[in-house]
Amino acid sequence: MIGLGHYLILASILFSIGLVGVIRRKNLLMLFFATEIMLNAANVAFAAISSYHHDLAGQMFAFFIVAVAASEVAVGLGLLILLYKKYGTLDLDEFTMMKG
Amino acid sequence: METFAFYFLSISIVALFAVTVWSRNILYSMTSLAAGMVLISGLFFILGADFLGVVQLIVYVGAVMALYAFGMMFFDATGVVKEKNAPAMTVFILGGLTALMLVVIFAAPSIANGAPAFYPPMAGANNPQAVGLVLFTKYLVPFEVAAIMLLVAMVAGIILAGKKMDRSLSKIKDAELEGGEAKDSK
Amino acid sequence: METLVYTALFAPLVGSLFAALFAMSPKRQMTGVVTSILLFVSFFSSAKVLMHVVEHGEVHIKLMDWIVAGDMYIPFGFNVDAVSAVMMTVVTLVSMVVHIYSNGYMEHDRSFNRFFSYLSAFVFSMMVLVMSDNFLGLFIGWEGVGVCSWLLIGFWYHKEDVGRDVNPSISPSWAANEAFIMNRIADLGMLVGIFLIYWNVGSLQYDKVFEVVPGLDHGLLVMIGIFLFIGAMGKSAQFPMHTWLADAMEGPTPVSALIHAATMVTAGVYLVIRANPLYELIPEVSYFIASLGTFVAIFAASMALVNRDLKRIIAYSTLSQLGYMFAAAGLGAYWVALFHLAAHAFFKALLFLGAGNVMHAMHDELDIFKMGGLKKVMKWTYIYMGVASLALCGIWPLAGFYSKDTILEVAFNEHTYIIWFILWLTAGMTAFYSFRLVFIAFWGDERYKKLGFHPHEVQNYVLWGMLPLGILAVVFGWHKESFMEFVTEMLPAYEMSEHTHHMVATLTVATTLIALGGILLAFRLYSVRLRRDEKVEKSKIYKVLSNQYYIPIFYKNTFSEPYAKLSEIAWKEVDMQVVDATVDGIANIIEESGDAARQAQSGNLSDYLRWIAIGAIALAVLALFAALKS
Amino acid sequence: MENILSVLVFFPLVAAILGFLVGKKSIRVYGISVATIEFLLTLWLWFAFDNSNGGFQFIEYIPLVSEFGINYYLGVDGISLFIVIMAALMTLVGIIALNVKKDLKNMIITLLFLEVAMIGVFVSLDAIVFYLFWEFSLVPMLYIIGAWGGELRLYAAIKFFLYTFAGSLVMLVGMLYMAYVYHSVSGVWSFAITDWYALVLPLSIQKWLFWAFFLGFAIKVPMFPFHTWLPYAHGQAPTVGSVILAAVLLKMGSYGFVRFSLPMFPDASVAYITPVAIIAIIMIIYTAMVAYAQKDMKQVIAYSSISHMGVIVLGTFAMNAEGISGSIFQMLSHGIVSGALFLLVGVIYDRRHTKLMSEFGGLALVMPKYALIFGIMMMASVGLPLTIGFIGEYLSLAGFFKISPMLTLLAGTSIILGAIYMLSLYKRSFFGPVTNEANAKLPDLDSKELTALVPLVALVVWLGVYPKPVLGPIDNSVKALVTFMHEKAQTSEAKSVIVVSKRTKEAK
Amino acid sequence: MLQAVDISMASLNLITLSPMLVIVSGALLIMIIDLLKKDMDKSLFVMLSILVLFVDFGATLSLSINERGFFDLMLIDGISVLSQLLILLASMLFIPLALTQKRFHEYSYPEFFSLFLFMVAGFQFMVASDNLILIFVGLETASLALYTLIAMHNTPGSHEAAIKYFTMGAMAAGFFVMGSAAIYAVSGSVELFDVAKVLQQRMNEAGIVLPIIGGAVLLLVAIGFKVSLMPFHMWTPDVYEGASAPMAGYMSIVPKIAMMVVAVRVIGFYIDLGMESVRYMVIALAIVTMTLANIMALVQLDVKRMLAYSSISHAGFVMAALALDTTKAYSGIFLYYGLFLFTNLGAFAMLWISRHKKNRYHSRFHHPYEKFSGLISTSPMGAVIMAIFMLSLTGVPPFSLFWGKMYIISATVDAGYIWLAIIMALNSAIAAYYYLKLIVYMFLKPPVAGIEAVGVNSSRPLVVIVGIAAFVTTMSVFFMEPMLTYINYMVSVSGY
Repeated sequence: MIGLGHYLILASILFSIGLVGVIRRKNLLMLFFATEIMLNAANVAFAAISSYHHDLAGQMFAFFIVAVAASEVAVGLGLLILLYKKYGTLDLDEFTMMKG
Repeated sequence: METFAFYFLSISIVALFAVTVWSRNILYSMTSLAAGMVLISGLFFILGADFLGVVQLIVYVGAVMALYAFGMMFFDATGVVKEKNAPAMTVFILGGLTALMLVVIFAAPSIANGAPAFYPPMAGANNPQAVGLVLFTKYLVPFEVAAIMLLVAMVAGIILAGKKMDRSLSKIKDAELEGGEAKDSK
Repeated sequence: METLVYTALFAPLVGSLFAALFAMSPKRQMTGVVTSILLFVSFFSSAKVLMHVVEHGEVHIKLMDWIVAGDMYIPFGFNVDAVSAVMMTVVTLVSMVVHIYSNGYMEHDRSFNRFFSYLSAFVFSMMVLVMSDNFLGLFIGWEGVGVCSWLLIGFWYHKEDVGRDVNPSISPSWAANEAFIMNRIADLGMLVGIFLIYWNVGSLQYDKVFEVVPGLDHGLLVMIGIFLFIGAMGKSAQFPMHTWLADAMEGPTPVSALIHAATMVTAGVYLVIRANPLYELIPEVSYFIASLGTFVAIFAASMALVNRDLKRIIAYSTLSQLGYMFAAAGLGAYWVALFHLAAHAFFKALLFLGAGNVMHAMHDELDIFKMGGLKKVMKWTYIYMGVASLALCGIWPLAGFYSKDTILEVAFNEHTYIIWFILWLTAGMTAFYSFRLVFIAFWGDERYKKLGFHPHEVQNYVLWGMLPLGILAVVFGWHKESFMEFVTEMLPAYEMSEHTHHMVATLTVATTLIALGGILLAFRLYSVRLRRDEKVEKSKIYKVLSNQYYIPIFYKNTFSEPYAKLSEIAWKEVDMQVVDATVDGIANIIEESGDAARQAQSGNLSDYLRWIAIGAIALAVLALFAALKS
Repeated sequence: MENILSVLVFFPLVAAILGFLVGKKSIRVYGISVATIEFLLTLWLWFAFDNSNGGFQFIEYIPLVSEFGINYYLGVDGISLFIVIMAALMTLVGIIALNVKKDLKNMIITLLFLEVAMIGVFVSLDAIVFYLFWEFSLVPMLYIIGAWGGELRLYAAIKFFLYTFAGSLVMLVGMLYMAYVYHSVSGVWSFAITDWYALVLPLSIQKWLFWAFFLGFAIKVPMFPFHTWLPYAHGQAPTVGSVILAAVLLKMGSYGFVRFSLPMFPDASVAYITPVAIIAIIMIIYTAMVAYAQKDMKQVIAYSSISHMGVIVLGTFAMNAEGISGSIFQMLSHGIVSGALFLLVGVIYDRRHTKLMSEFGGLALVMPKYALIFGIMMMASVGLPLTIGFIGEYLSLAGFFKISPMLTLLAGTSIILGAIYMLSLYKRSFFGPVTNEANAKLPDLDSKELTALVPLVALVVWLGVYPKPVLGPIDNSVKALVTFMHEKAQTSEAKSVIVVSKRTKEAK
Repeated sequence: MLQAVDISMASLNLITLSPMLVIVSGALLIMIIDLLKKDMDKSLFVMLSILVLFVDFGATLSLSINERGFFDLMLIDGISVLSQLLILLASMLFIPLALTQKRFHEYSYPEFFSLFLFMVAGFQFMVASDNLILIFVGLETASLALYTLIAMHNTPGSHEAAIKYFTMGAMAAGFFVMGSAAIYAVSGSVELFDVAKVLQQRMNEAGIVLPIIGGAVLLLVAIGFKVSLMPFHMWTPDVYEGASAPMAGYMSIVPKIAMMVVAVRVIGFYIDLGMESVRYMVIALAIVTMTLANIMALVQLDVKRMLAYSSISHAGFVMAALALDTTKAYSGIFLYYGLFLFTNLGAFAMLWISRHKKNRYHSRFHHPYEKFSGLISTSPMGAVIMAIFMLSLTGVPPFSLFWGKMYIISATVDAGYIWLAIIMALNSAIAAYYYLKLIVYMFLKPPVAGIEAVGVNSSRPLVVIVGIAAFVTTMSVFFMEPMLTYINYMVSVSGY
């Protein structure tokens, strides 16, 4: 029998994968993929909890997370386009002017 | 059945997302991400969150991935991406520890039992109905805020990707600006 | 009566301030005259006060409150009793003479006005010292005379520092500082004594203190006695704080006469006399005082034996005579000490003033070996110095005979034969070096001629001015009995035992004999010409004596130089390298760690993201530990 | 004029702000006028002051943040009265003697701001208002040192600021804790010092509060080993900066001990007499030695300040009326004397642009008036009787003698060591022949400098001869303070150490 | 069939939404105006925004306290009103800074103003709810707008800043939702008041502590990111440097206030649960933040970057108060931010006034210290005002932040954390150094040769804003009393 725990562990693993991606990726586009994974992990968790608790708030949350993710993509892509147009690269190693 | 579906889906999702994260090819990466998303919606269906599953499919696979694909084309990044990835060791340790942390948090035995349901699905309603009921009563405000957020995102996207950003007024001397545009307030 | 007392006290101050008005302008004879006249006024008043005290007993007046804090109540109060009246008279008399004398002596000095200002200020301080009715008032005068002494020793401050071999006093300003600092060391002792008195008696008024003193713990009294005496040692230049006195001879000679012979240096003796009710109670300290005095007497005399410096010889003799006074005071014969103090003031001042005449004539040359035969050109000076030296040697019927002889009798009477013997021996030495000086300078061949000096006698009014001292040096001793009667109203009378009475004649003869012996020896050696003995001059003892037992060098090596070095270390090594460096070090560590921490802010987004993960994990670990602990 | 204290505080403030509008040419006259009026007002304060009253007078009380117990609460007693007068006087003297060419206007305005802070510190009876002025005083001083200072002026200014700032922040924590304790006992918030006086604290709390306040005060005083900012500050500051720093700002620290530490923590103060006294003695002896090693005239006086402050601290911790009165009197005396000495060094620095003693020699020949005034101040500094310097030093030492004769003996070396470095300074600079050609033609003091210095000389002599008008009110207040401490003390040790003078007892 | 849902309008308490409604309508109005008529002057939008904000301010002020509205979603308690007022105040001060002498890219968009108003609305939602969903959505709305506003400055720095901020924000959002998931998992609710109720009952269950604390850890990451606590602060200096000065100033205040309110709600309830470990975490974060940020600020070459680190340090300082969980501490937070608002915005506005389009003094920085060298002689009033801000940030009385610092330290002392108070005090002393450094440059160093006027970007509105800020900073002592009374009332009435 699959319990809530299973789903939550899956969510944890997905989140970690996303995190790994965020940490390791240097290409901003691919990095954004990883952030989507992180949000999706939360979605899984919420959906599972919601289902096991018979409570809709989790689904609500997941729903809004989806909305947020979509908005983020819009803004993020806008930014990426801006960057690409200006600098012709999306490698974040190139964006290290400000430091210290 | 459910067990099988769960394991199948989760293993697939993990694998796909791993590809997303590790692949050097942006196309593979994106495709596996999209596939993963689709499979996640499968999980939602299993969990009885039909509406969420649909939203996931439409928004993620439909909109988000389309956007990404569009972006990808724009960036002309179909091929292999060269990046100096962070040292594997660091990534592994950090990723592992985070996973451990999360698992410890979420795998606690007491999580599964005992929490009361504050907004149980209405008797007799199917999932979309139930969701709709809650969403348009209790969560109407966030819903509207989300609408604003999407509006913001849209405006932001338009502005950021817009042509007007090509020329930066913040960098051009005012004297040079005088000719082209009307005088700013002063 | 009050008016007289105040006149006596403030006339010198007025004179000083008057002269100070012109301190920075060129010489004005007026300052000298005015101060001298005011000194005469002061003397006159003092004498009248003395009369009054003789007739009506002591006068006690209060001018105003000075320090009032907590239970501390210190007024400017003045108490003129027999002792202070005598001191006042002696001080003003000698001062007056010195003032008159200085008019001539400082004639050509461009700081003429300033000199008189200082000199009168000194007299004022000395008057405060002797007239005050409490210990702190005494301390005012005590420090005041110290400052005036500093000013006057360093009067010719423009002179450069030179090596010890050229001038053992290095320079007037050096000598002045030495004197001041040395005195300060002693003053600390005195202050501690005053504190002890205050916290145990609750008052610093003499009358209250001496009223309470008999009831106090003996150990405490010993402490008070010792600390007060430390103060006295400094002012009266007792061993081991004696070095400054010889160096103080750098000051103008009238200063040496007034301050470093007649008045200030006797302040220590005055203190012991003043505090006699205290010292009566602590015979062991008194005995120590007597022993130290005796030691200083012979110690100083020994250095005088070989010195070639006209003023230093007299300075050592002063030191030696101070030793006599302390011996007397320590043995309980306070009035004798006071008597000797007064007599000494007269003849020693005379001696110094005579020496001043010689210096004046010899253009400030002090080496007696370069003089000789001066009696022909400076007859009156010769006579004055001769009389003063005879008085110093204790030859009948001059003043020194009476006073010094009495001290020897006291020493004998107290059965302290060693003290007596040493003092007796010292009397011989005194006679020798005094007349060595007289014979070398005034007799024999005229060596100065070869050196191109043209000595001449000083102005007549100066010589006249010295006359009172000359007369007193002769006749003062004749009034011993009346003096004793007068002062023993205030001081404990000293009774000789039967045995001593029998021995008086013998003792007198013994003393006179050894004095005469000394004079004869000097006569034999130096009366015809300067006879120098290579062997003696190269002997170790001679060297030790002429180098003042190497004490100044010892002080330099043990105190002043290490102190300077230690100070340097304290500044450069400790303050800069340790204390300040620690402060700066902390600041630097902070700044450097800032630089180090800044490295984390690499500018690379990837690193930033990683830091978030690290932070999350660290927080989790922290939370885990915290949760486990609680 | 019931609210004269407010006038005293705000008059210079308003004057400073108006000063911006005054033309550059007339600014000196403006500054002198303002400082004179302020000084006269302080004298008026003294006139109106009731000498027989040992408590606070001219009290003003306006709630500022009543929610949190912060009130505009002013008052003076004998302890603070004369420091206020001195602060006004030294500002006046400083402005008169001012000899900066650059930005004179800014300098004068800054000095007026500084005057606000200085007077504010000494008249405030609310801890937060006190702290406000205390901290604010740093700012003008920072500017004075930094803008008109010597070569290392920035380093010196920053060091001065940060050091004192750090110390006073810890003190602030102490104050806040004090207020907290007051709140938990009485139920209302109050930062009023008089309220805090009434609070009897357990010894354990007293002890740590004592050290918290101590740190703030000790750095300001400055006590060893927190003193190293001072030589830099003095060494680099312009003359007027040094004058005010030495004369008034340092006094804030020692005043703090009297105003806060003693009456609030009598038991802790008594318990820590020995360590504090040892620090004070280190200050006295060690800094006197360091002063002796200095090559620069100003540094000698700077270090001598530390040494003298050691005596002040010692006197404060004598716990009897003699010592505390003495230490307060010594604050005044040190203020006037060291202020004057710094002015004097400034005089020679203006002429020769160096302060190294080796550059001088024989100045007494060239500048006799200068040498005379310097000599008088030097003698006052080494504590010659009949000058102002003696009374405070004597009383402080006498007071502490009651606590420990041995330590007093050690501390008493100050009169010897002080003479050593001061006389050697005087000898090196003023005595001997004129060796340096540059010194041969130096002009003597001019009328401006004399105007600044002669009143100080007069004061030095007057208060040395007749201190009663000043010492009397001080003593009255101190007696009240000591009696209060005695009654408040809990431990038997403190009861026995804090000595109420007999006359106070009799009066009862 | 489902029965109709019947809800009375009165129970919705729609008034609680009025402030947000006002501002959203305002934003839309601006967009509509832009649609209808192009090329309107930016001053129009500035004034409109101010008006909107003003009406919003009034609406917020007229809210009655301690009401819930809209299915208990909206929470109008004292701190929500208080923080909204602060946010609006800061926004009103911020907006006129658009009226510069020089022209900058972002102000050429009318959308800038509507985005700005949307952002404010987002923040208002964030603070006016204890529902994690609404908080999250509000937060993201505001954040997304903010990223855009930063990028719209359109300089390489601002692009880099936006992307850094955005990416990290996305990651932090992940942490936020995971944290919420953890809370939801143990309590079955995403509404903090329900959560608290449930958890009170469940506290004794074995193993429950782990997810609770875990949730706290995850949420703290997100909170820490937004209020820039170490080590989640890494974006702050870069973003502040890259963004325009007023935006940087704004970011140092408003998002932090908003998130601080969320933190008050979240952490407050944790501490109420008796989770001492959460308290320790917060204290540890606070100490690390204030100390490290301080020492890093010491070595900065650019004033703006220094101010960035300084605002991190201030955040750490305030965060320490959060751990105390006393009314006084919470009041302290708002008092502090209320005062910090004027001072810091004033300081950044001063930087803005001195902004050149080209970097004249340093290849990278717009505001290196050298730029202000000798300002007292070239622009005395500017130097004095900047010095007032710096002294206030240092905590020198009588300038405003002193009172805030004092109050918070006092709260710390009262709560028994004397050691923490001393750390805070010493940190203020360290901080004094870098503020002083600017003062030293302005007052004590000679002007750099060939310097041109520093106040190139100055205009009357900017001067007025700076004047207001300086006035408040200087005269703060006089309105401490009403301010403190009000804040205390508002905080205590909210039950904190």
